[in-house]
This record gives sequence, structure tokens and C-alpha cells, in this order.
Amino acid sequence: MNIYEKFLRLDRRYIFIFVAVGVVIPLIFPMGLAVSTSPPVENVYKEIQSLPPGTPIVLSVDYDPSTEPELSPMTVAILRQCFSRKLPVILMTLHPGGPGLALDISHKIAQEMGAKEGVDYVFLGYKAGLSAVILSFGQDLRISFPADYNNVPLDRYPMMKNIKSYNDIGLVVTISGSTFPEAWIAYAHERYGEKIAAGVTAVMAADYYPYLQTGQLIGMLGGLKGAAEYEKLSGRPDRGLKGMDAQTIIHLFIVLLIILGNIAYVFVLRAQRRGAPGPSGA
Amino acid sequence: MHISHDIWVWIAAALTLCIYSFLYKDNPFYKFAEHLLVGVSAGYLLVIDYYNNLLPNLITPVSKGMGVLLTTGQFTGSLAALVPGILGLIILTRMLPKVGWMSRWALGFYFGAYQGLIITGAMQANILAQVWGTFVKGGNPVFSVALFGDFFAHPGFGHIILAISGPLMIIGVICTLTYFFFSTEHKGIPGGVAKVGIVFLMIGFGASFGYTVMARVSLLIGRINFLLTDWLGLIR
Amino acid sequence: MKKIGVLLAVLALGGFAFAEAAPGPAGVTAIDLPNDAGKTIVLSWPASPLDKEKTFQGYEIQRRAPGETAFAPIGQTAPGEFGFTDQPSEAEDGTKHLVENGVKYEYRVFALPGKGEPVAMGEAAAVAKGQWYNTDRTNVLLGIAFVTSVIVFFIFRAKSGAKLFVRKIAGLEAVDEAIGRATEMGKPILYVSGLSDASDISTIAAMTILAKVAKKTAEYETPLIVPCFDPIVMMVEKEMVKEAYMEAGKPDAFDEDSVFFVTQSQFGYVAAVDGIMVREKPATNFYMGAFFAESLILAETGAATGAIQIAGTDRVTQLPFFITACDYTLMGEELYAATAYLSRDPLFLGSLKGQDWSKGAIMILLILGTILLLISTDAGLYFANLFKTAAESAG
Amino acid sequence: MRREIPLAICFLLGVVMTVQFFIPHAYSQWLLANMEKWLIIIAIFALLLGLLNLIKIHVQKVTRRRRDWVYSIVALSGVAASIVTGFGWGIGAESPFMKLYNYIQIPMQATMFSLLAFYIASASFRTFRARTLEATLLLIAAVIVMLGRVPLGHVVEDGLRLPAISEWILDYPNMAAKRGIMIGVGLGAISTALKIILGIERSWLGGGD
Repeated sequence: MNIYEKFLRLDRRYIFIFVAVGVVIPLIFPMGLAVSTSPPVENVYKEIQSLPPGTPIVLSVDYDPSTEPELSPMTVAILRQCFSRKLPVILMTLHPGGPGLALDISHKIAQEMGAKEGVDYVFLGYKAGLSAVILSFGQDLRISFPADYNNVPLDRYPMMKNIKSYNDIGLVVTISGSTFPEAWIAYAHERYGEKIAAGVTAVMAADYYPYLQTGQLIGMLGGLKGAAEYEKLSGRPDRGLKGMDAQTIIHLFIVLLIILGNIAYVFVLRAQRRGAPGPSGA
Repeated sequence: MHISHDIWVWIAAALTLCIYSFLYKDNPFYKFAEHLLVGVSAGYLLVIDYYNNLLPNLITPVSKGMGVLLTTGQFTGSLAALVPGILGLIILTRMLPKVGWMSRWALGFYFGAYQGLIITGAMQANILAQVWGTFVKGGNPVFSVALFGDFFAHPGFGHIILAISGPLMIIGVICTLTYFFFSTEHKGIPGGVAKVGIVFLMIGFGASFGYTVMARVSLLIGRINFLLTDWLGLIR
Repeated sequence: MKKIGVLLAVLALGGFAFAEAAPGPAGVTAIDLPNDAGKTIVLSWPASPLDKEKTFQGYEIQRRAPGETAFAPIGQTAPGEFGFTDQPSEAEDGTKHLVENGVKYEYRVFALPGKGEPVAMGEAAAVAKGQWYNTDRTNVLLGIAFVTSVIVFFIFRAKSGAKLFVRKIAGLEAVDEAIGRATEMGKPILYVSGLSDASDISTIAAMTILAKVAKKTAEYETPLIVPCFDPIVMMVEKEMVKEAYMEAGKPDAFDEDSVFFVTQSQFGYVAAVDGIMVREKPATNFYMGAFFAESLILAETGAATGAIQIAGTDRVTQLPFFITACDYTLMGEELYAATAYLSRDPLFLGSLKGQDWSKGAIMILLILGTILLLISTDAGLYFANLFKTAAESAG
Repeated sequence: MRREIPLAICFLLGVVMTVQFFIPHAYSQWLLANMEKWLIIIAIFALLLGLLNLIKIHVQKVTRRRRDWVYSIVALSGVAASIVTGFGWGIGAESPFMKLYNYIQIPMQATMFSLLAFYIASASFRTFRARTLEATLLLIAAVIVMLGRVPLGHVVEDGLRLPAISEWILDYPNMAAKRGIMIGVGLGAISTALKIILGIERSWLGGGD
């Protein structure tokens, strides 16, 4: 058995080791591979940058732990930008699995950026009844959320004094692993003309491009790459960019494997003039 | 670097490593984690189903309906919940050898109802929606003579792609459908067309394989992040 | 062929279901929302000249039910919004807003200027009622009527003993060989019937294929392992396998515990099946039915144990992984053809023929639409929209 | 009678639910809404059967000291833990039941899921070989899309236009294949459902009279 055959019979556990290393190293020592930003992400960033300080933003954490790795970096990046620009943030979630995540992130980032709950942000918590909740914001968000997650009446908070409906809200950002952005578009944008930006998983991204073309979404972050681009724009590298390093390494590693595998395969064919059967199902 | 002081984080981390140990080979740690996961999740589902379905959709309405019936003697809509209740009990007869065959009544109900839902659902989502989607993309027809016009007006790579993409889609669908013809051997003309169908299938499969890699790697990143950040505190 | 002609004709008729309602005349219009259960009235009105003003507040909708003396405000719309849907709702304080079927409601719409009195836009009245037929679904009805009649027609032809040819399906040719191999090696066969419940048609296909596989394993007395994801599937498959062993005349070779329930948690189930693969080292793994992200976890683990793997699923997103990691894969419709193929039962072969003819009809419709698009975009688009449904493409 | 009655029920329900789809009227909507609940409830009763089966299997393993019987004790205690905590202290956010879920079930499920990152690598190495035209097309498409989705600088993004090309492959050839499959699947599903309603496909009844 020559070297090529040996290589083709490579124990897959060596591959596993490479994959593991390829993810761990960049997470600990980021390499900062050049991420080129794309218009959909730039538009979200510019929109938030252009809002005059004091303009409230609704940030809806519409996902659960299953899509957390892809989506939380977006929530973090946008929250940081809002805090640094002194834009009051109204955190909420329409996903029953959301509150835990929203709490963790808001506390961590607030601490880091020196933002205060009730002054720079509030967390409304979770409320069932998707469309009803979104619609109620057109009249008064207190219809759905008379009090916040800690059951403190919203009017106790100075920042909430002048915030009533979409008219007072500069932008709604929904981070979701499923179809929540569609609901926001249908009820908040179509009915009340509110500006909507979305952060979605890489798999969902394709479904939302049409909304970008029609302008129903002012912008969109797609998957870890979207988060990475955003971190690059706001100059705060974090899980997104680190993740992207890992992503790139793994993708390149797999492609390399395929190429090497095929080179070896060709040589083996040369050696023994017998081709193997084609792939199943073909 | 500050390691977590939360016992639950340690448990989660330990179990995570137990599962990963399977990548090396089957071992007692994995066996432990596997059996624990099976047991816990099986129990979890029963509890969740009880609180989220049985309680609101069976027990509460039936008891309410019964209350009304006994006090006022009137039948209320909430008594409809008796239907699945009885069928559910019939399912349980499967445990009794003598009358086990009764459970088929419930199965008949279950399968019958779903077949009805499937027929309409499949026609709507799998057939009509797909035929429509073959012609229409984002409200516009997938191709038109005009697009070819643009190409001949000012030839260019972009324009030719725009022009041929639509027809390509339709050809692809037709060829793929031909591959699924069972009445003819894959020979002659149908054979050739089916071959083209296979080409489309393979390109499609390759693409969605590549497309999925990213999402899967993100999941791994998520777990590693948990281990390095929440547990070991190596990254802030 | 003439059946197809019929379909075209009826589809064309059905098309009128999609004819857009003409915009109402000036002034307020109120209509009962069509194709619903009733209790919904749709109002619309033309733009008010005041609507251009910056300070314009929007429109107020007032309603009067029979027996009520005065109109009461029921809602407001933003400037530039010329429509309102009146349907039952409940406010936070529990006060209910009702819309009853068969009741004549009168509506008034007012334009609200920045300052000064509201300006009346006009009045309209309507009665809400539930419909008995959803005209938006005519195309679904016609489609089902066509496919059903074709399939039933061929089932009857098969009954009357017509010879029906079915092409080779590699994945199914391999079933015997795979079972034989397991027997020689004295190793068990693993049958995974998907990670969906019995409501899923692909699960049902998987169960019926199991019945055929079990019959063969019974003949060879090859041990069979069937871990189940769904309890109802477990119930049914237990019966099926037992039946298969009886038919094969090996009732005592049937092991009650060979078909068992694991858990309905996706990855809990996968963890257990992976464990079975590395410990029992089955010679052959079947993956039939509905699969999700876990498909590759199963197939790669199975491949590592050196088992022959035959997969079959209608889940388009998972096919790539089975195609690459398994020896044979039944793609989409092939999964449903399997029962007919393995049993050679004329009734099943007949229905398969029906499917083929329906496919032919659809292809002709596709070609027709293409021609129409070439002739005129409008004609093509009109034709295409005959197939439009509420369900968004699952592709 | 033991086969006819269930077959009759199946036929009846099948027809009713098909017709229901075309009737927007309140009664029909009421039926649909409730039917969905009912079917779930029936399935839950079946889940009870499943759970009992799971327990029986593992108890047998323990009592008969089968291989790995120790782990069966783990599985059984897992079931017990969920059920006792769930019915004992409820399922509130801070309940022990939820702790079990969040710190035992979720991490293990997520980890199983993440195994895919490893398997996707080993699978592509093992199987992406240019053996035939089809296999070659498959691996080329896969490579293009993989490279098209990560930042590789201007060479790949503007020079080779990989992101654009991969988008196009996903939108057209890939979509065409998917639609072809889905239409076929739809027909297969309809004919199978039809056979069940008409009682031609009755293997779900199982054996016996």
C-alpha cells in the first residue's frame, strides 16, 4: 500500500483534531482576517450612527439558545453601538426562549459600557402573541408591557417618559433564527411605517434578501459573517470576528482536504487502473 | 483567567466533554452521557406535554365542561375535549393483550385525519407553490424576451446570465422530474434528459452541502466558546 | 392526454378566482371579507385632501350596531392609510369588541385635521358572514381532483390485470444484497425510520418499507434492531414486524424488544442510535423517512463502523449528506415508490403509474407556461398565477 | 370487525379533513383548530406507552444484568429526575426541572449537534472524489459555495466573484433540483395518503384479525 493509499485511508480522528484546533486557536488568539463589509450590514450600522443621540431603539431578542452562537454576537455588537451613541435601548423578546439570553447580554454589556438600567436601557421581558404585541406598539407599548421584566411600571423610568409608540422609536432591530422579522415587517413596517433592521442566521438570510430589495428591511446581518462585518464597522472585534477566523480556517481546511484527497485518488488510480464505483444515488 | 464557580456550569462542561469523547471512540463517559440524555429528555417531554397540552387542552376543559353539565345539565363546547381523551385511553388498551386491537380505532382516527391534512398540504405547498415558484421570482416572471433583448442590445456576461437563469430553472425542474419517471427505463431520450436531471441534482446537492458547513461550524464555535469563556474563563 | 386538456381547461376557469377586486368608488366602502369564517368587515376610503398637511392626524372609524342610537369610535389609522379591518378583539382591560355574523353594521369615517373639527368622509354599511367555499383554493381542489382521478384510474387498470413496468431503482435492488450480507456476517440489521412522527407521510413510507425488510430478515432469521423516535410509530412497527415474522412462518424468531422506543428528543435519539451502531456493529443500516440536521451524524458514524448504508428521505436539505455518506440513497419520490417496487403489488404499481402521468401533466404545464412567457409576459404571468397559493414555497 | 371499523374511521376522517380545507366557515375552522389539539393529545397518550416501553427495556437490562446494565440505571434515574422535579416543583424558570433542562439536556443536545462540524469535514474528505462526472459536479459546487461564504479578500470576492457565483448556484440550479424533487414528493405523498384513506395501504393496522 503506497503513501497515497495510506493517505486516502487516513484515520478520520486526525481530521477531527485539526478541526478542533482550527476552531480553538483563533478563538483564543484572534487573527483578524480581513472581513469585507457588505451593503446590507453597512446600512444597519449607518442608520444607527445617523440617529440623533437620545433616539430610542427597540432591540428584540427573538431567538433561543439553539441559534445563540450565530445571533448573540449581533445583539452584543448593536447594543454596544447604541450605548456608545447614547441611544436609549428598549430590550424585549417575542421568543419564549429569549429572556435568559437578553438578561445575560444586557447585564454584561451594560457593565462593560457603563450603561444603567432604567436610564440607558430597559428590558421589557417576554410577551406572547407575536402580531398583537407588535401592533400594540403602534398605539402604546404599555398596552403589552405596562411594566418591565422586574415588574417596575415603565413610567418610573425617566427614559420611558416620552416613549409611547412607534412615532417615538427611531428603529426596530429584530434578531431572529426564524420568521419573526416577517411579523415585524408586516405589522410594524407595513402598518406604522416603522424602520426595521434584522439579524438572522446564515441559513435564513437567503429568505430575507427580497425584503431588502423592496426596502421593507433597511438592512440585515446574516449569520456569523454579518456579526463579524458589524464588529469591524464599529471597530469592536469580538465573537463575530473571532468566529469568522475559525469559519474561514475550517472552510479552507475542508477544501484543502478535498483537493489533497483527489490528488491522492488520481495517483492511486494511476497505480492500479481500477476506478471505484460512482457516488450512490447518482 | 478565572474559572467558573457555578457548579451547574461545571456539570454542563463535564457532560459536553463526555459527548466529545465519542469522537475518539466509544467509552464509559459517552455511555454515561448518552443514557443520561435519553432518560432526562424522555421524561422532560412527558412533563412538558402535560403542562402545555394535557392540562390546558384536555383536563381543564373537560373538568370545566363536566362542572357545567352537573350543575346546569347543559352540554358545552369544552366537552369536545372528551373525544381525544377517550381516544387516548383507547390507545392505552395496547397494553392489554385481550383488547389491544381496540387501539386501532384511535390509530384509524389519527392516520385518517392526517392523510386528509397531507393531501391538501402536499398539493398546495409541494406542487402548486413549486410550479408557481418556477415561473415567478419576487413577483416578476423568471425570464422574459425583454431580458434577451437587453443582452443583444449590449452584450455582456451579466446580461446573458440574467437572460438564461430563468429558462435554466425551468429546464432544471423538467429534467429533474424526468429523472423521477418510474414507467420508463433510463434509456434513449428520456434517459438523456434524466441524465441532465442528475446533473442538476448533483450541483444542487453539492451547493447545499457547502451552504450548510458555515452553520454547523458556528455550532461548534458556540460550544467551544462555552468551554473557553463560561467555564474556563480563558476569553473575556 | 385528454385528461391534461381537461386540467388546463379547469385550471383556466379556476384562474378567475384570482381576478383582483376592482377598487371601490369614491367615498367609504364596507365589504364582508370573502373566504373567511365571517366576523370581519373591511373598510376603505379615498385619501382626504387634508392628508397632505403635516399636522394631519389620520382617520377615525366610527361604528353603529343595530339598536345603538349613536356612532361610537372603534379605531384610528395613520395618515396615508385608507383601510381598516373591523374584527372581534379584546382590550387589555377585558372589554370585548364584537363583530357578529348576520348583523348590519353602519360605519362612518372622519378625517382628523391637526386643528379644528373632524371632517366626515362618508358612511357605509355591511353584514359579515362566513363562506362555505374558499374560492382562493379552487386551484388546489382542481389539482387534487386531477391527481386523484389519474391515480384511481390506474389503480383500476392494475386491478383489471394490465402489465405495468417499473424501472430499476438501485437503492432497492440493494436491499436483498444488504440483508444477505448481514446474514453471512451473522450481524444484525439496524432500521431507523426517521425522526418525525406518524403524521409525516415519509414516516409512513418508512414503516411500510420496514414491513418488507422485516419479512426478509425473518426468512434469513437475521436479528433486526428498530429504535423508534415516535411512540405511535413504535406501536405500529412492532405490529408490522410481528406480522412479517408470522407471514414468514417464523413467529418464534420475533423478539418483542427488537422494536423499542428511545426518546423524542432529536439529539438524545441520535446519541442512542450512535451508541447502538458502535456497540452492536450492525452489518447494514437503513435510514428511511424524515431526517433533519442529524442525518450526517448517523451516516458518518455508520460509515465508520463499516456498515452498508441504505438511506431514503424526502427531505431535500438532508439528501446531500446521505448521498455522500451512504452507499445507496432513495431520493424523494423514490422513497414512496419503494413499497410498490418491493411488493410488486399491482394496486401499488398502479398508483405509481398515476404519479408518473401526473408528473407528465405538470411537465406539460411547465412547457406551456414557458411558451406563454415567450409570447407575452402578461399571458405567462397570468398563467403562472393560476398556481399561486397562500402557502409560500417550501423550497 | 377488528379491521373494518378502524379502516372505516380512517376513511371518514381522511375525507372530512380533506373537504374541511376548502370550507372557511366557522364550524370547519372550529374542527381544524380542535383536530390539531386532539391529535397532539392522542400522541401524548402514546408517549406514555413509549415511556413505559423505555423503562421496561432498561429495567430488564438491569435485572438480567445484560451488557452495560449499569448505564441503564443512569437512563432510568434520568427519567425519574425529570418526572419527579417536573411534577414535584413545577416548570418555572428557576425550578429544578428547568435547571436539569438548561444545564444537562441543552448542553448535551447542543454538543451532539456540534459533532456535525467534525463529521462534515471527515465526510467531505472521505467521499468528495472526482470518480464520475456527477461526483465531480457535486464536489465543485460544494467547494465554490464553501469558499464563497467566508472572507478570503479581494482575490476571491472581486476577482473570482465566488460569493456571487455561489449565490447564483443556490438560486438557480440548486433551486431547480429542489423544486423537481418537491413536486415528485408531493405526488408521492398524495398517492400514499390516498391509498391509506381508501384502505389499499393498511399495514398500519398491523397483523392479527
